[in-house]
Amino acid sequence: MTVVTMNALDDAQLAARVAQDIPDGSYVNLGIGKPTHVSGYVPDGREVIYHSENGILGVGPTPAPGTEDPELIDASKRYVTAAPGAAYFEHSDSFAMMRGGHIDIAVLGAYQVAENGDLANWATLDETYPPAVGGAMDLVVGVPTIFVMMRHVNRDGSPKLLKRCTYPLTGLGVVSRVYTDLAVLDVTPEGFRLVELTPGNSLDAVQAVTEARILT
Amino acid sequence: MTVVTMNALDDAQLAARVAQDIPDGSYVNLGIGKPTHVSGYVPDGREVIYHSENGILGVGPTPAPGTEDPELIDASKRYVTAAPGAAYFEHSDSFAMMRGGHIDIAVLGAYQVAENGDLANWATLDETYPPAVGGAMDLVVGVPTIFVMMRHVNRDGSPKLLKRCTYPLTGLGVVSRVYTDLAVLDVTPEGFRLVELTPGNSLDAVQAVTEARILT
Amino acid sequence: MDKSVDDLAHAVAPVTDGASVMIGGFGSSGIPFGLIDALLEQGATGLTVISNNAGAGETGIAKLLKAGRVAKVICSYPRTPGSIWFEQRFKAGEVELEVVPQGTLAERIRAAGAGLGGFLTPTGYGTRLAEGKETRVIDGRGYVLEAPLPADFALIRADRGDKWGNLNFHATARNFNPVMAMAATHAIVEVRELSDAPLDPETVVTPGIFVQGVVEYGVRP
Amino acid sequence: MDKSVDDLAHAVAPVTDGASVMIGGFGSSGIPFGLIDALLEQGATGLTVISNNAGAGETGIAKLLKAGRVAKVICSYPRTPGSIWFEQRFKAGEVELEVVPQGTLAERIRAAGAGLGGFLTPTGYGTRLAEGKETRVIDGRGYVLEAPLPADFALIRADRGDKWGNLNFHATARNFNPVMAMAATHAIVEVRELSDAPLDPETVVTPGIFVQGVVEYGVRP
Repeated sequence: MTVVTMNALDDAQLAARVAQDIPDGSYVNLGIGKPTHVSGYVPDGREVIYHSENGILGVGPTPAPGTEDPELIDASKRYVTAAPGAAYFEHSDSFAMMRGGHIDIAVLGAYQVAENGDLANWATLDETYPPAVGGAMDLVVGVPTIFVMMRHVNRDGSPKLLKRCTYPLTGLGVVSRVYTDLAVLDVTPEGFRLVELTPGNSLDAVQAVTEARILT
Repeated sequence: MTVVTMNALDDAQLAARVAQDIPDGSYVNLGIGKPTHVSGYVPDGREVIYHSENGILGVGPTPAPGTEDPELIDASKRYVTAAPGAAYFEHSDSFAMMRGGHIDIAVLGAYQVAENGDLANWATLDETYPPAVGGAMDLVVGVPTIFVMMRHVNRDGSPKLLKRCTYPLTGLGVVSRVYTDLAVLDVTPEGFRLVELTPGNSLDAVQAVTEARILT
Repeated sequence: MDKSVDDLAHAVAPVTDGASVMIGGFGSSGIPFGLIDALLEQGATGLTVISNNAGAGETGIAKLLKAGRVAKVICSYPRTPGSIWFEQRFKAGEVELEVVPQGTLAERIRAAGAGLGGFLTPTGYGTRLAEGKETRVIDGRGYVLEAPLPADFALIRADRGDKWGNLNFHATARNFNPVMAMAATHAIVEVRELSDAPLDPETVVTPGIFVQGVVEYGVRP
Repeated sequence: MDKSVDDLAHAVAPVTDGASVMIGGFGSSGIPFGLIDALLEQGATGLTVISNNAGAGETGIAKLLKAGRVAKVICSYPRTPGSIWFEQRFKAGEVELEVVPQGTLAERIRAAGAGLGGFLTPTGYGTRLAEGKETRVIDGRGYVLEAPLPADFALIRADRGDKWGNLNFHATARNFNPVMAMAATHAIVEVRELSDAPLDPETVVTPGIFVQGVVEYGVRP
């Protein structure tokens, strides 16, 4: 693989980019890791209501130091607050929201995304490591719009946008759009279609680090 | 059929008789009609918690005139009160209590009971009349002890304790014990077994108005 | 986020002819009388009504039946004392009836709201209400496979609500209202009081995510 | 009716070797640390633990794992940061693991409490977690048939309770606690405060019918 230097968004820039695509009034679930940062970049004038699988709708900002409530946390186990209009509920209700199609958008991290929309984000091929699925499989079947937010390639340079996933699947044909540090791509019936390149990158350079074909 | 005069309990006496068999600390559902009177006859020193399918556990006595709350009713649509320790909940939770085996005893009316424990209490053979099942089928599958409380015979003298039910079934093999104005009978693997006769009645006389055989 | 609607007429405006409409309530408790009256005024017809009962007297669902707006009723207990309009329409063959055991009705509605494809229940096994349905025996116990029951609209009665659509209820007026809000594409709520302040998140019974419109209708039945 | 128990030791006394034990909590919230410590002291072993996580650090479920009391874990996410005792026992082959998608775990537990024989969920269809399970396609969508998951015991953490066993919770400490109370034959609850007066029936989250024992344990995590 040829090493090409490209313009890559940092995590904050990537979070801000994703936040642009979340409409006013949306119910949104943010996955563990990078996606949790999206809530910090909602454009002015929009109200977005965040769902956390552990039983809160209306997750508010991080509490001021010293005001943390140990029983008020999000799915990443971080201390949070309750926004105005929040509600608490138990787990079967929380997953009814997810599986029942009530949440508009979920933003998830991923190991791999395939051009048919398959997502792999819960297990690797390392069998000695205990698998852990959490709520990812429920989210992807129930939420109509799944945004994936991830680095375009692995640390070793191998591609994460594939023809077919090689890791165990989280869901089949579930991804709507992928936001990477290098580009934004829609999943279409024909495969990945370019939405935009991170300014300064060429399509050829991005294609070179993408296993699947990028349509334009 | 020979007309025999027998000693028959009135509704209040029958309700009091059933109440004797409800242990302290039981969770009990009382069906519409005669069974609703059982709550008035709980022996002193026992606390029985009444469940009503429309979303209350801890149904209390009838409110004093003028204090009725139009949104606090029981399954018979009568005004009730909330006893100390009561809880309100929605319908799927209410039926989880019934179907999930959490209620100890249900007292139901019946058209027919068969010696194999089959119960018919929701529809007759009159097809012009709209059928109405309510919560009876959920109760009989979920509550481990089903008491039936009814007249021993129909108004025309025909028997209600049968070899096999002729009306559409509510549940199969679900009845534990039958309390009638004439006798109390257990449903056993062998059939109806006499528990007691209303004082003054002979077994022969009661058997004469019972289609199924009464074991002793 | 502001889900409040100015009046009952605007709240029911989206209901179309032929729609399936869940209506909360049990007996006289928790019935959205204001929304039903507004729906009658609005004129939608050919409706499938999903409710526990089929109306009584001359109010609520009975009014819709009397006016000939109901093509089908799915309920557990259409024989409430005074359900004369249902009986009349039923005997005349003018309204179709599907009787569902009450717990199965609640669970089918919840299953629709919760995104499930169906469930196995012991309720009704071996009875006429299981005829034609798939059954199976597990560990010696019989079960009936029941399908989810969704609806286009739900008419809901609550006690207090806020502009996010969060609701709580009064006493036994909860009944079918919370599950119906979950299962309908468009849940419309009449509340006794629309609170300016958000409801306490600990006391919310129906989170606003299940509600599409909320209108203040002060009258208590 | 008085379900209050004098102390944690009496509350967990009925737990037997080889029992299945549900343990409420998600992350650090809503975990019954007091009851877990009492169970460790009590000595029951060969347990099947059903919980969302598999413990972290040296507290809660991790303590039971460290002490070798756990034969099997059924959970959705055993890989919490700091879940060193689970990892150690797992890699040594000393503990069996069943991973269940989180929503399926909650729903299987609820199904057990609600007397259902199973349900069809789209979750996990086509994935490794559906291998060996019955599936079907309805209207073009794939579903997995999942079985109810009951337990002999549940260890529950609540905020306030009364002697009838009614409970409410604080913030996100509800999580799995209410469904686990429903699904266990014997649900044991530690409450921050055991109220002398009955809880307000409108604010009860878990009705007392699902609770067999309640013990005051003032400590908040």
